[in-house]
Amino acid sequence: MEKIYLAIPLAPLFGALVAGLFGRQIGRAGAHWVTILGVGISFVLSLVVFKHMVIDGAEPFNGSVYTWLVSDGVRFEIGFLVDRLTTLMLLVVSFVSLMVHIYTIGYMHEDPGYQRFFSYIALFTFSMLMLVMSNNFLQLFFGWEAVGLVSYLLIGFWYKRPSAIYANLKAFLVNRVGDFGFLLGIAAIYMAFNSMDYMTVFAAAPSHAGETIEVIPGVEWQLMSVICILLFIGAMGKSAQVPLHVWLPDSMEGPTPISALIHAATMVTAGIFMVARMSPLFELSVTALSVVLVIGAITALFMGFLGVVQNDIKRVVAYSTLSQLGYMTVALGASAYAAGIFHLMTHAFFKALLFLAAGSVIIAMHHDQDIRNMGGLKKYMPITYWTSLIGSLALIGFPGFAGFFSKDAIIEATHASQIPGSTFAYIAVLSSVFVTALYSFRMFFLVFHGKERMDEHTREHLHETPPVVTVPLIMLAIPSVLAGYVIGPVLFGDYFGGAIHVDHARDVLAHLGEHFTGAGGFILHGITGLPFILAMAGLATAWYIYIKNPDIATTVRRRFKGIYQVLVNKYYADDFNEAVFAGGARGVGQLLWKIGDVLIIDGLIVNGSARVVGWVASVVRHVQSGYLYHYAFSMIIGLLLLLSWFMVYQNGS
Amino acid sequence: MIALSDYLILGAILFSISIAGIFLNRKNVIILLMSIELMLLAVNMNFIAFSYFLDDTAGQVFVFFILTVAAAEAAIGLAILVVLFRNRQTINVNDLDTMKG
Amino acid sequence: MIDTPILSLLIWLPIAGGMALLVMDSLGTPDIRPTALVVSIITFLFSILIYTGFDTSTAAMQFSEQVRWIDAFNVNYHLGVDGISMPLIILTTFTTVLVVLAGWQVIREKTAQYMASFLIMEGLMNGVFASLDAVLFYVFWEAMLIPMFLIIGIWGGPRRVYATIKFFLYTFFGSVFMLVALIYMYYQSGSFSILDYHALPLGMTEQILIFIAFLLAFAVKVPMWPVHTWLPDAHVEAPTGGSVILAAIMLKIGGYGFLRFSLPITPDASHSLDWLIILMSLVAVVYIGFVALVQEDMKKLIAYSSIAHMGFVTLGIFLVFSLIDNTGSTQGASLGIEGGMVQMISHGFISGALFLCVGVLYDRMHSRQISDYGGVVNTMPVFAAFMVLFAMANSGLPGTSGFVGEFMVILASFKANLWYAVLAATTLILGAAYSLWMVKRVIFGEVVNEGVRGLEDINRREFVILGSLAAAVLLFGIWPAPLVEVMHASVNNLVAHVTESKLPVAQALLTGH
Amino acid sequence: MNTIQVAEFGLLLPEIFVLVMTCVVLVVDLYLTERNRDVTYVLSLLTLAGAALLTLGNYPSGTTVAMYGTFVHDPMGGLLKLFIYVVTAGVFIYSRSYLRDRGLYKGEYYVLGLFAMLGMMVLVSAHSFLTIYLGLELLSLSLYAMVAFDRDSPTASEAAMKYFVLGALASGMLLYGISMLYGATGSLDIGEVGAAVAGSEDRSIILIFALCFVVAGLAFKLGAVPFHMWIPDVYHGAPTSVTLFIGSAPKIAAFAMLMRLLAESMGGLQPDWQGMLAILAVLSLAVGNIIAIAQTNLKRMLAYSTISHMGFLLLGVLAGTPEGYSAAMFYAVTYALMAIGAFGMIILLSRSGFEAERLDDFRGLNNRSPWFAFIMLILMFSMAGVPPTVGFYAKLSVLEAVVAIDMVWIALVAVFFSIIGAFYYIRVVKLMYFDESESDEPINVGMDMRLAISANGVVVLALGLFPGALLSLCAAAFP
Amino acid sequence: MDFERFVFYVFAIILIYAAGRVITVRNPVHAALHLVLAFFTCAGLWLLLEAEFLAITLVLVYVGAVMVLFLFVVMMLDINTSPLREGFIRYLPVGLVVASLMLLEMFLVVGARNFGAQSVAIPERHGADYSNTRELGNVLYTDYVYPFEIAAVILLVAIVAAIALTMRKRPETRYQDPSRQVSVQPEDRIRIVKMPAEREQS
Repeated sequence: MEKIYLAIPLAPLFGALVAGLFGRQIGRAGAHWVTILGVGISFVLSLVVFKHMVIDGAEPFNGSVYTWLVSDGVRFEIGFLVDRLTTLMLLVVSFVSLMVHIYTIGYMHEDPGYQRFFSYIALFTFSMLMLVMSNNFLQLFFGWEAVGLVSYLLIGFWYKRPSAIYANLKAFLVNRVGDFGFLLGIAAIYMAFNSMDYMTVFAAAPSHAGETIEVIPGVEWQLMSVICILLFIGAMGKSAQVPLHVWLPDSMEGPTPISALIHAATMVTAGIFMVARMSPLFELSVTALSVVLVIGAITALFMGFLGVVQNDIKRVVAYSTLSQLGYMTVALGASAYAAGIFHLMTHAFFKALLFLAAGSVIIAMHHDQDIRNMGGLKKYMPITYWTSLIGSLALIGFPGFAGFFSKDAIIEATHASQIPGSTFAYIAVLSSVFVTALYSFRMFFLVFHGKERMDEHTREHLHETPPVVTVPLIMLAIPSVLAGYVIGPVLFGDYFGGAIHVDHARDVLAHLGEHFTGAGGFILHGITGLPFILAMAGLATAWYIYIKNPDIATTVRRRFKGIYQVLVNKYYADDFNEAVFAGGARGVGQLLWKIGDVLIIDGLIVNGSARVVGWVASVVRHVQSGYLYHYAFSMIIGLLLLLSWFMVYQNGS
Repeated sequence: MIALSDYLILGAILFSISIAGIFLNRKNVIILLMSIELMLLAVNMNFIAFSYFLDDTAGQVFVFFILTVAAAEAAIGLAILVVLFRNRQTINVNDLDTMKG
Repeated sequence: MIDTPILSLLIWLPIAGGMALLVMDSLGTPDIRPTALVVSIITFLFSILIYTGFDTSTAAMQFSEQVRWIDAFNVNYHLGVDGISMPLIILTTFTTVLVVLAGWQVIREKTAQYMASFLIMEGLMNGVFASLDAVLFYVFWEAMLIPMFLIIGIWGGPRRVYATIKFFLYTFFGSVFMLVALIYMYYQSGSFSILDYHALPLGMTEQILIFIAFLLAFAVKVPMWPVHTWLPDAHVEAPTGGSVILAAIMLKIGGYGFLRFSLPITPDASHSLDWLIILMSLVAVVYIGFVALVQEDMKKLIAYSSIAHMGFVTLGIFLVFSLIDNTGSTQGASLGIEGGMVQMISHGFISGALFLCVGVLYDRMHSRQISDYGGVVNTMPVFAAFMVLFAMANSGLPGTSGFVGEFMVILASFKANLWYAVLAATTLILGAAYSLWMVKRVIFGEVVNEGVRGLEDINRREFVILGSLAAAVLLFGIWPAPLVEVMHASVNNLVAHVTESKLPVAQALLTGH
Repeated sequence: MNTIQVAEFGLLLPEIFVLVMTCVVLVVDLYLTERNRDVTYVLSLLTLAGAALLTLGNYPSGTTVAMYGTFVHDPMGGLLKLFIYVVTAGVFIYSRSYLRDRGLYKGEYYVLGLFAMLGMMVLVSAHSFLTIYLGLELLSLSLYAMVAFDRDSPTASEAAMKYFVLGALASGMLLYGISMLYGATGSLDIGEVGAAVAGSEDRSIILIFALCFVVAGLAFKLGAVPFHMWIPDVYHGAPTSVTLFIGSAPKIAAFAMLMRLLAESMGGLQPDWQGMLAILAVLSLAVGNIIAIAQTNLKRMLAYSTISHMGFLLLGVLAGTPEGYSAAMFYAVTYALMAIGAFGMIILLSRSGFEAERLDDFRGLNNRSPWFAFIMLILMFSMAGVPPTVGFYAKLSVLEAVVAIDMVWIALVAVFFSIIGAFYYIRVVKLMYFDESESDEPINVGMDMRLAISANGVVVLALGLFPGALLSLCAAAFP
Repeated sequence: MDFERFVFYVFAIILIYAAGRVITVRNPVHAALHLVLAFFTCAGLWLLLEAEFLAITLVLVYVGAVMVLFLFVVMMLDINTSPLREGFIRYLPVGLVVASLMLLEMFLVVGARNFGAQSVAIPERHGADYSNTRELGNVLYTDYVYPFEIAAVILLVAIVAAIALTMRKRPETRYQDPSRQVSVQPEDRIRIVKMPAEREQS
């Protein structure tokens, strides 16, 4: 098995290296074949692992590949921890990645950077697999940053676009703010446990639960809270939680397959995965969980609002991603880690589906992404239409679709949770259900129904995208419908086993599981529940505003101009960051440079002292007047002073 | 009788006068040379006085050599003075300031 | 053990080679560059031997050579390496090969003098790292200034004279006080042997004064805030090769000095003044990070980033005492010191590579202003790939060597004090910000002007240079163990040494040790 | 009254030989025409070589006092004499082309030079105040005349006048001091005075009084602040070939005088003169280094640098230990080597009708002649005290001596000012290497000059790499 | 006050007066003459100290040779004396202060406390048969033979230097060259011109 574990990440890496370094030699087809092959192998092997782990019920694997370094008796290893959580992630990642690879053949087929693109996404797959398979914090951070790097490269894939290279820099930097916390979290773990290994740390964690750390003199904080909050800051960056969410909408500057793969299905969920992985630590700090819960709730609700006013098709999906990530985070905060991971999985499928469908629309629209220019595409693009509908229904949590199960579970779990902030979170996620339905179907209706608002030229060329695009759509639509039905074992059964640790008192899923009677029952329960009503209300509102009575949209917009402005400007978060952080940093930099370095250190001290010496020299040299009597006088005075000094000294001593 | 200190004080006075001369004289190099002769005279006075009071000829011998050297010195000094005058047409100390700083 | 005097060879072979170049040039040899390259490569190959022959199990000096040199002062020609100095020597020989290559076409005037300067410098720098006698060390240390002074002054940019004089005087300023300290210890111990100094008992006041003298010398060299302002000037004006050597090796000598002199000789003073070093290091990381952000000149930006990165070196080295105070054990001290050392090696590769990248651009466009560039990737894709890689390494991306040292130091510093780590970790953000913002403005975007449109991608020679550096950066990023391994014994020995107070017991009690 | 043994004259053989040969040169020169003046030149060099052989042939292993206590034959004297020969030979070689270009190539230069050297020899072997005084005057009178040697130069005669007057004033002070010493101890013999001074229980005020005068006279000879005022003007005004001489060998002699007067005859007053020398040294370091920065004339700059170097030399002496004395001796010797090199470079670049004494004349020397630029670079770095040149070890040993007597502060002061000093030395290097030359004229000097100055530079470097032997020699002079 | 003391004071006063005049008079010739006076009185004082030989030497060498040389030069250079006094008054206070301070300190040391009659015994006078000159002569060529030879060299240097500095051949000066006169050959002076015999005019 170890060879298989090793092969899973290495196969895509091999593809990436070949496509990246020898892209010119192997040509375009060579590049996509080698990478697809690599990812395909990963997927197949993931299935093998799934069988081995889940069906055959093998014990989790935990082993080292090689020693990165040893210092001070602490071993920093590269190694794998393969348990059921990992197995699930492996499947999701390799499957979505494979779909995206195939889809890319169609989406990028005219792009000059074809080989480069394949190299990047294969590299991404490798990084993501390393991340989820890691058995230690070091490697976690490795994968963490590596996916960030690839994300950076891919957002800026079209490097000529100013907006793209702005977005990728922003994405990287905002992520770095998260990593700042994450790295400190790892450092804190090193401090407390002297180890990087998950199992060692988890085993030792309970014994450190009561420890405190002096943050500022006199202020003692719970060590575990500090560790968990720091780690969660990392998750906030990667999973785009408020206030580090600002990069994700901008990341849509990257090619659509990237949005699907990285910025919807996999990378952004790394934070969720990480927190789930760290559940033995988070369970030791209610404070940290509370923070997670509240941040998640805020993200879920307020990012949803923004989706309502967006006109760029990909941005709408991006905000929905943000909102859904908020859901997952809420689940984590409520200690319903399994629900979070479950939603992660279903979301991966349907959100990838939605992105790819959006991409399909974009191809058809000749890279026009403004939904105000679309409409009535249903008849031109049936496959895209139907798959989009499936995706949207899954997204809003329509009973029976994958999203329904995971989302309802989260809402229920939040409802059941007792930790501080859970009431707020519950209200937030409920409200968000309405908002989700509203923006999802707003987009859906504007794109596929109603008047055809595109120009003549575009209309003439409208047609369904080729199979290489539509096949992945169909392939993703299937799990978007079906993935939810595994809810029983995953959430309430013993699927995760020891991979996720929940404190018994807070085990809300166990609490829910007591009432669980199977997927059918869950659906029935859902139809009668508040979330369903809200979702339907949202759908209806969307239909009413955008299909039935399109004028109302402008009226509403005019009526609530203030709110609308705030939303259009994304709560001014970007402006704030640009002005305060970016501008502030530049300002501080200028200040320190011009005042600190140039004026004070260099000007005043270094050159200043040089100038003083030079000035003294130019003054003192005039003592050498050229006059003989002055010279003699100096000698005489010298003698006189020697005499006086030493005679006084002699008398004194 | 005259004490040693009397002679030494006389020497000191001569020494001081010559120093004042060197400092005060801002015009004529020759006066400078003469002041130096005075200074040597003061030294000689000391030596001879000590020689007498110590009853030791060494001091007198020293004076003998000082006189010899002083003569040689005067010769060279005056030769330089002559050269200087030929070049500059002046022996004014105030004018000897082409090099300074 | 090998019987050949390999360290002497590493010192004198390049020096002799440099002299030979000058002679050949005066005899009218048309092209001396191949000779220079051969000398540098042979030296590099020899230096590999000290790695392969290195015994990682001992902290003792290896490959030792000792010959009486100046009897009057009991000075010996005493060479030897341990795990602290050995990697630095290899870094030196490696970098020199690249520098010789980098100057291959660019330097058209006084080529022989240029190459000779670098070869002689190589020998002198090896001498600094290998010296176990304080006078020998000081001789190499100061002599190194002369070729560097000439390199910047002759082949440098428009403000080269200001820069090189500033460089010289700054460094000279730092080092003369060290000389007094060395002499003082000679007076105390009757020997100039560094190893004797390690065992020399010194009172607290003496230690403090000696420590400050060393600090002046090494802080200027590193350079630490606030004595860093020579570096941006020197880097900006120096020719590419000069910048590379300066950044890759000369700065390391400061860090090396702290490890070889300050810590073991004055452990108690280091203990009581470690706050100062740590403060200066953190200021370097944060303050300089901000300053780097606003630089308009690529070389200046990289120079400032060097200062910030070297802040990690000094931070890592001086964590040991806070660790003891905070946790009561030295656990983590080796991690910090080794982190600092890894950072030195890694910074050698990365900053060298970045300066070479800027050099590649400068050779083509004759401008270092960021605003003159934009969209370079369109015309120089291979170069752009390298540049992005090195910028990423500069911002500490895992998988590159730039990450390893910072990671180790941050881990260790968290143990010492949470806030050290917090401030140090800001480099994650700042480092990325200035590195990538520069990349964004230089590499990405539309082609901004005709100059950029006319750029040619790197040639084979440049590819070899950047490629070998990239390989090194990645290798040590993915697998730093071989590098760290050789340091263990020496660093553990050092940690054990510095934790033992040199003060008499009574005094130690009074000062709270 | 005892008589002098013939053997005692054997000890004086070098002096006698030099005197005889000088007279021979004087006479022979009368019969030479301008064209074959080289005979004088060669004879002078032969004199030096012969003196060196004689000195080596009877190299002192211990201290022997001869000539009724007026002469001493000891290792310090022997070694210093050897260096004086070497430096003087360098001076003679460097001067030849310079003198010839300016119509000054006359026998008197060499005769006076040899007399001056004889004066130095007397000085270094003096064992009586009388011989010290006479040696000093023999040296000084010759130098006064040499400064004025270029009779048609207004600056030279002005310099000679200043030198003469101030020199005479300094002699007067020295003599006054000696007279007081004589009065206090009743002897002119250095050994006897030394014993008397050491024997006097209380450091009597008379002795300190005398000491002040003696120190003033010595400080003048060395050029220590505030008795330094003559140095810039004399160095500047004198013909470069004479500056070369004044700036080099007499420093060695001055060191010897310092040793004889302070260390040997007034060793008992060491605490007192230590303080005086400390003041003078610090002042010299400060004034010399600072004013040198403002100079544009290289000769003047080197003059101020001399002042600062003498400050360093004083540090070694004031330590009052054998290590300190040998360090100061090493300093004096190596300084003389560096100084003739540096002034020699000026001569090298000068041509008929052109004095390369402005700093700007060194612009772009590296383009004109890389080798000579390199020599000058070595010399400048050596003066700045940068290894691997001999100047570094000079500073090192001196600093070691003061640190060893727990005067670390003065070592710090010294190194601080040497930073300032480094600035003007590297400015010369800057001019040579970084600036473009004003003329492309090739350097056209005789082979003897080329070889000598090359050897000079190489010796400065080689002594920097292997200073051990010379350091040991100097140490052996002060057992 | 005994006679000796009287003589001492008279001479001392004259000496100080003369020395003072040397540095204050306007005319260098007067200064030189005052210096001569100082030397004379000084010689007188030295006689009191039984240094007869040196007293005579002082008069002979100094007054007879050195001062004559001074006067010679002063007159030869023919210096305009009137503007040479400027600035004297202005610097007088400083000069006086410095000189008096110096004097004060010297008094403190050489005064009666250290060298008075109480501390240094006044020696007995030598008898009439004592010859100061012989005493000096005895030691000069024995104990001091080495310095004596050096002194000779110094004098030689002075000669060489003085000649080298001041002797110059003026092209306009006409002078005889005896060696040329002696070594002259008839051919240099007489040219025998062969002339053809004059042909008688026919």
